[in-house]
Amino acid sequence: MSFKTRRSAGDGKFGEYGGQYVPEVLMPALEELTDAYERYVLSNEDGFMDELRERLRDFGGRPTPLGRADRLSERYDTEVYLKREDLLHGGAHKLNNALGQVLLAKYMGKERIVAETGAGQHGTATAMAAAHLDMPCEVYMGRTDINRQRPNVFRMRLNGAEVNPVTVGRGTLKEAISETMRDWAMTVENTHYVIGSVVGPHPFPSMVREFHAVISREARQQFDEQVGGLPDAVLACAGGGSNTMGTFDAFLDDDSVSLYAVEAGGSGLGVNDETGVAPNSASLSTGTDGVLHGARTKILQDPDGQIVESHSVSAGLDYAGVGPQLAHLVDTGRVSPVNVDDNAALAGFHRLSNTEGVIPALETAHAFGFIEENHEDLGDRVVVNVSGRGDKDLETVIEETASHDIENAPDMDVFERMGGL
Amino acid sequence: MSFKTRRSAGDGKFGEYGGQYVPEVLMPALEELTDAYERYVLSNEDGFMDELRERLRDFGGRPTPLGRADRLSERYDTEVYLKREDLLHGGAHKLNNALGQVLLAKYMGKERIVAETGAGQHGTATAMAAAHLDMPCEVYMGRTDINRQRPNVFRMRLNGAEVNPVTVGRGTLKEAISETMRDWAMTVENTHYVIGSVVGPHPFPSMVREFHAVISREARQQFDEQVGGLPDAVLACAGGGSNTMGTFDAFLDDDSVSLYAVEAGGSGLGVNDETGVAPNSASLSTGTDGVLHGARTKILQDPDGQIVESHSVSAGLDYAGVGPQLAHLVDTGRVSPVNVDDNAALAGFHRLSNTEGVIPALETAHAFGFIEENHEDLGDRVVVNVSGRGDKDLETVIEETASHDIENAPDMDVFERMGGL
Amino acid sequence: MSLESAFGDDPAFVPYLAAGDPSIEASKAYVEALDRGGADVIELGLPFSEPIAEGPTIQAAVVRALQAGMTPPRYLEFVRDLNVETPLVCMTYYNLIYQYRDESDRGGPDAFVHAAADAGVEGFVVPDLPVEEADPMRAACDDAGVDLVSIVAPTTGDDRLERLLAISSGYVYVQARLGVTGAKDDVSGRTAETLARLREYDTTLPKAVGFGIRTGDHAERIVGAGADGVIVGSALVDIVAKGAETEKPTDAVAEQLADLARELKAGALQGRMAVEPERK
Amino acid sequence: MSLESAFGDDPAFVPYLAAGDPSIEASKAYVEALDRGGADVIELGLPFSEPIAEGPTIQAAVVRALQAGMTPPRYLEFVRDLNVETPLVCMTYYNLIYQYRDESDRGGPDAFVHAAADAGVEGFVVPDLPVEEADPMRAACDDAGVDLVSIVAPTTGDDRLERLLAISSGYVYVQARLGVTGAKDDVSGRTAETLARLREYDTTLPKAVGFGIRTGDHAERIVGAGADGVIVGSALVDIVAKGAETEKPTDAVAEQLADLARELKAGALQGRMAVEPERK
Ligand SMILES: Cc1ncc(COP(=O)(O)O)c(C=O)c1O
Ligand SMILES: Cc1ncc(COP(=O)(O)O)c(C=O)c1O
Repeated sequence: MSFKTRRSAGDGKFGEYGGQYVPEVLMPALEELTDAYERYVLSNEDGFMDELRERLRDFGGRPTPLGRADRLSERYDTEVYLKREDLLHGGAHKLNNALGQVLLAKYMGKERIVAETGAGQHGTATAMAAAHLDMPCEVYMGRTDINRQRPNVFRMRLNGAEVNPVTVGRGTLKEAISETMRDWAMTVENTHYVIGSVVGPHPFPSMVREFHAVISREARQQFDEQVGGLPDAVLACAGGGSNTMGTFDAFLDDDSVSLYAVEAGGSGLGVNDETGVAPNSASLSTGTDGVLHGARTKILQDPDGQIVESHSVSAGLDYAGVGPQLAHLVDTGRVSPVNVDDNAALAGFHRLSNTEGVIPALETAHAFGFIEENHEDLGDRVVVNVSGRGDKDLETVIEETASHDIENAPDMDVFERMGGL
Repeated sequence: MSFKTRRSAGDGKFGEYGGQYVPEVLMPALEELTDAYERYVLSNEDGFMDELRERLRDFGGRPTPLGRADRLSERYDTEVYLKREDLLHGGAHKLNNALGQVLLAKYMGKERIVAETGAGQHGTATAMAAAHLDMPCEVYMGRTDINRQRPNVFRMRLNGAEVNPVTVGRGTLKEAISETMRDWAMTVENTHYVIGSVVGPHPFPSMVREFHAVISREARQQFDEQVGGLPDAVLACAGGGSNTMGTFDAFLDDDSVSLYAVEAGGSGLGVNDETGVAPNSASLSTGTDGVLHGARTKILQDPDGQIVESHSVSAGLDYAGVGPQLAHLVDTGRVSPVNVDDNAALAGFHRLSNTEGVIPALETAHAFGFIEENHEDLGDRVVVNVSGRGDKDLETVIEETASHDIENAPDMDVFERMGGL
Repeated sequence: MSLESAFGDDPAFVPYLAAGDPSIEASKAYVEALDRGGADVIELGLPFSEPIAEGPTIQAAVVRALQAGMTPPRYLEFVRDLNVETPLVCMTYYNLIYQYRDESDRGGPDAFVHAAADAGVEGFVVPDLPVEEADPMRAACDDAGVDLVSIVAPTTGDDRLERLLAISSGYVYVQARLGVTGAKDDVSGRTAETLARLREYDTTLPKAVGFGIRTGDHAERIVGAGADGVIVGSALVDIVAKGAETEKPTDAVAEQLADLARELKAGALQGRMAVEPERK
Repeated sequence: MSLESAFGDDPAFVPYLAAGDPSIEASKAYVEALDRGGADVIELGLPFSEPIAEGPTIQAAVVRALQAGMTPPRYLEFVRDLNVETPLVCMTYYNLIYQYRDESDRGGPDAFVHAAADAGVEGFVVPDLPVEEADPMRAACDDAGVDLVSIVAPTTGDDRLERLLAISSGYVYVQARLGVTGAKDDVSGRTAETLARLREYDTTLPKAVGFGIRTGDHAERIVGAGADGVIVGSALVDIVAKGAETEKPTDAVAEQLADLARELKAGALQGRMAVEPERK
């Protein structure tokens, strides 16, 4: 099948992955959603896609640019191009999906939105979309993530959303998703759950990918117009995998283009048997086949099948699962799963900031950690998706840079002396 | 003269305003700059403007969208359109000028950049442009502004710029400009001073306006394409006046379009004789003819001619002067000077955030304070320039909202209990 | 004794506890107390780290049980060691079943279902396994001769209901209300509605209602609305939780559990008398 | 005595102080001390809130003077009250001149220049008034019969130099180095260069060098390079600042000022002897 023309939602399976492992109470809503996805999104019923495209342009700021990174290109002797999703309204690629889903909820006659958020980027994007489209919105966010992404908590509140802290477990994205599913199980009749990545039960992985596919459609065309032809490699960081799938989608059939999903290596690969914690979020690289949050996919689990706590310096990658389609693309060899650790990501953050004048999200920074070490293997022309901007991460960067001794960073003492942000 | 085709830098006078009131040591640099401005900017020598346009597109994210504010339009029974400069890279209109000037400095063979900053938006834009174009950069910023715009201080450092605190006087934009002029007087031979607004000696007011004119050129065309014809009114907040002039420029010859420059009314108009402080920054509304920072214009001064300290809740408007061309346009009646106070600006901030899903800069918020009170007088179709995003202002908003009891704001206690941002 | 036949003439009382909550030992005593309290079927939770269908009460129980070291192998041991007459249903999430490996390295539903059946489990409830994904589990249960209980929700439409009933065995778990498990203070109006709809289908499966039943009075009204049994989890788990918090002796907690069990059972009987007075 | 003739055969010593620093009274005593110390011309600053051409030392002096209540009207009074022989030059920024209103509500350069001339001022240095903007001021000075001193910077090219010399009167203020006022510890190489360039022009105007001169030795070398006078500000203001900080008696500070003045004056003379030994 060509990846470019879809008219059906399919069966929700990507090889062995995918599916709908959710409580019965949600199944009718998933059927309704699948139907709405096929009609409005895939068939543009009632001009849904026209309206979405217009709003993404006028409210979101699409198309986002593709620009050459002059100094990195020189540094690596490789043409490096940046796809600038950090310029999308809200500061990350997340709005593509959030606006799509909130608009879809409106077309479906829903009256309320719930969402989970990790880094807070999906939460802010959803809150913005909900404000824009006049929908009440509640966002579940883990306590740990609330602490490390405070500006985003505040932004959601400003946009009129309620932010519900989740205190279960480690209080990160995994727990927030579980908690949002619980809310949805209660409110499913009038509420739409705007899931934040290509994860969860069918039709979410397909639908979220479809909303983000605009990234690669634009990038592919921009590259051809501005540079000519196709890039040799395309890189995107992967947590749940929404920006990854969005960045890869239009290139999937282009066999000459290598696709790299860069995961968070955290402070080390593997699972610490003692603590039961994976000091990383590299489910594509180190996870195993299992069922989490409604889908079969690659997950971080112990031998019994208990989900382990993941870790990453970037809240948005800190998740024990990954989208089922991405897991499948890794199994078939189409996508290469790679990862870099926290320190390399921090160094990548500082490098992009001070050589290109683009302050990336810590999630995005992983891709720049990877290119630093591997540029010789990536061919002559590389596109990297800048999935978000780093404003939300300033506090974390100050702390982590000071405590980790990152070579290319500016002196952090100044800010510590100022008493932080 | 038509405002649309310029080939000469002119004489730097706008009626009685403008000129070059600077130390002799800087005059040769201004002559050189005027020459470079005419050649590169106005005559596109060596393809300067082509390169700038390309970089503004690929690095900056131009064009920025013009989008309808659905809920405000309903609220006011007036079609309200938002020109989204908040989506420009860096989060404000400032990059138009910063990138233009840093690129120009490069074409002129300069080796170093200095800039002043108030809100930190011009400083971050300049730091980003300098990183992007590989130019060393130092930014002067008042101590008060450093305290109220910390994220921006940090962003400048991340982009590799030095941030020099200015402790003279109240430590805001006025002092920062003076201090940057002093640096420039020392380093003028290899350094370009990237001034941050349409202020200062000729050719800065013309040149900075020219770099920002892209805002109104786009908006005028977008309005015509998306809505048809011309708007009845165009609004922009005014501090120094760069986004104002950029937003007005292409409409200057359209007599049917009313132009409103919205200043910061602070906590009250007029000058407090006891403290010698103007609790506002409304130089167009309340200032008088004088000479400040190299130009004759409307300024806030005491009867002797001493410049008084201005005040605004928004650092970027907190300035005792204003661009000479804008002062002239006010005198001729083409531009209406209006102002709203801190509280109305805060209410405007919250209103736009929770009804439209756009969190504006506190500077921008003034324009939304104005439209709330005056929408009935603005005609049927209004364009407001969203000059920047509010991420930099979160801390100030938390504090000010809690202490000022703004009706439409979310409960701030939550954040105070969290210990702020 | 098969599950279906555990639902006899009298309405069934089906309690739920998480195995290993708050410790393996205490948990054993609690399950046995329910047996004494008149349970007709016992749903015994095998704790999973992401219990998406559970409310705060059972989530907390799951956390306690995991901390007490409960794992799938230990669960099977636990079941084997139990001294109860009542048929046991294993309630867990699919990933634990899917990941299971037995000694001969056979894996997945097939391996787990057989191992559980060997240990004495007579049926399964898997809240995150809708009919669409249930085939492998259904096949394993058939092969092992145990039941796979389907959950019917208030949102389940007629088309789905048909498919659900077609694959369910043992009984049908009727979810009383929207949401997740958790003891509420009222009886949902939607329960009667779902039960009425179920009556229109030609099925012999008993209908046990769960989600939000906490008192004898609730049980009475649910049975009065036509249920064949009541499933009670959070209200019982609350007793376990309080016991764990206050470090109450296991015996005392067990006695409280048995007491509540008796109240619920009595309530259910009461309810049945209201609908079918002639039968007594 | 006109300004130009204040530059006699001997090199001139031109001190600067901010009027009103740190108080009106003390400031008066200090100016008079400089007179005693051999000043040939005194540049007396009228403090402006945005002194963009001044370094930190003089900025601080300006702040002190403003806090002491110095205003343009008081400045004129101050000048009138001074008991000095030396010709006075008013050094200030254009906005204060531009805003000035006299009793009959005449305003701007014309009013201020006349009022200042009445009070005894013989010339003006306005650092933010380049030749391009100087016409109104020039006209007012001509009308009042006082001088308008132009500043020549190291960056001033030949074309500008010509225009500058054409409108300057009294003397030419040769800015010794790039930057703002402030005492440095060296003598800029660019001073000699500028002086050499000036010699090629047909002008009778004395050339006084300022910016960074702090010792007799500096003064000697500057005059040795061909200057007709040395302008010294920050080095003197430093003494005033220290006096203000330590609350030293006005007399003691005044004496220190006079001492430094004598050292600088002596240095200048020394320098002249090096270039023109025959004249002594
Ligand atoms: C900027 C940014 N990039 C990437 C991600 C990871 O999400 P995904 O893997 O779904 O793209 C996030 C998630 O919060 C994010 O905020
Ligand atoms: C977002 C924003 N808007 C407006 C302004 C005011 O500047 P100007 O009046 O030059 O547009 C600033 C200045 O910092 C700003 O940051």
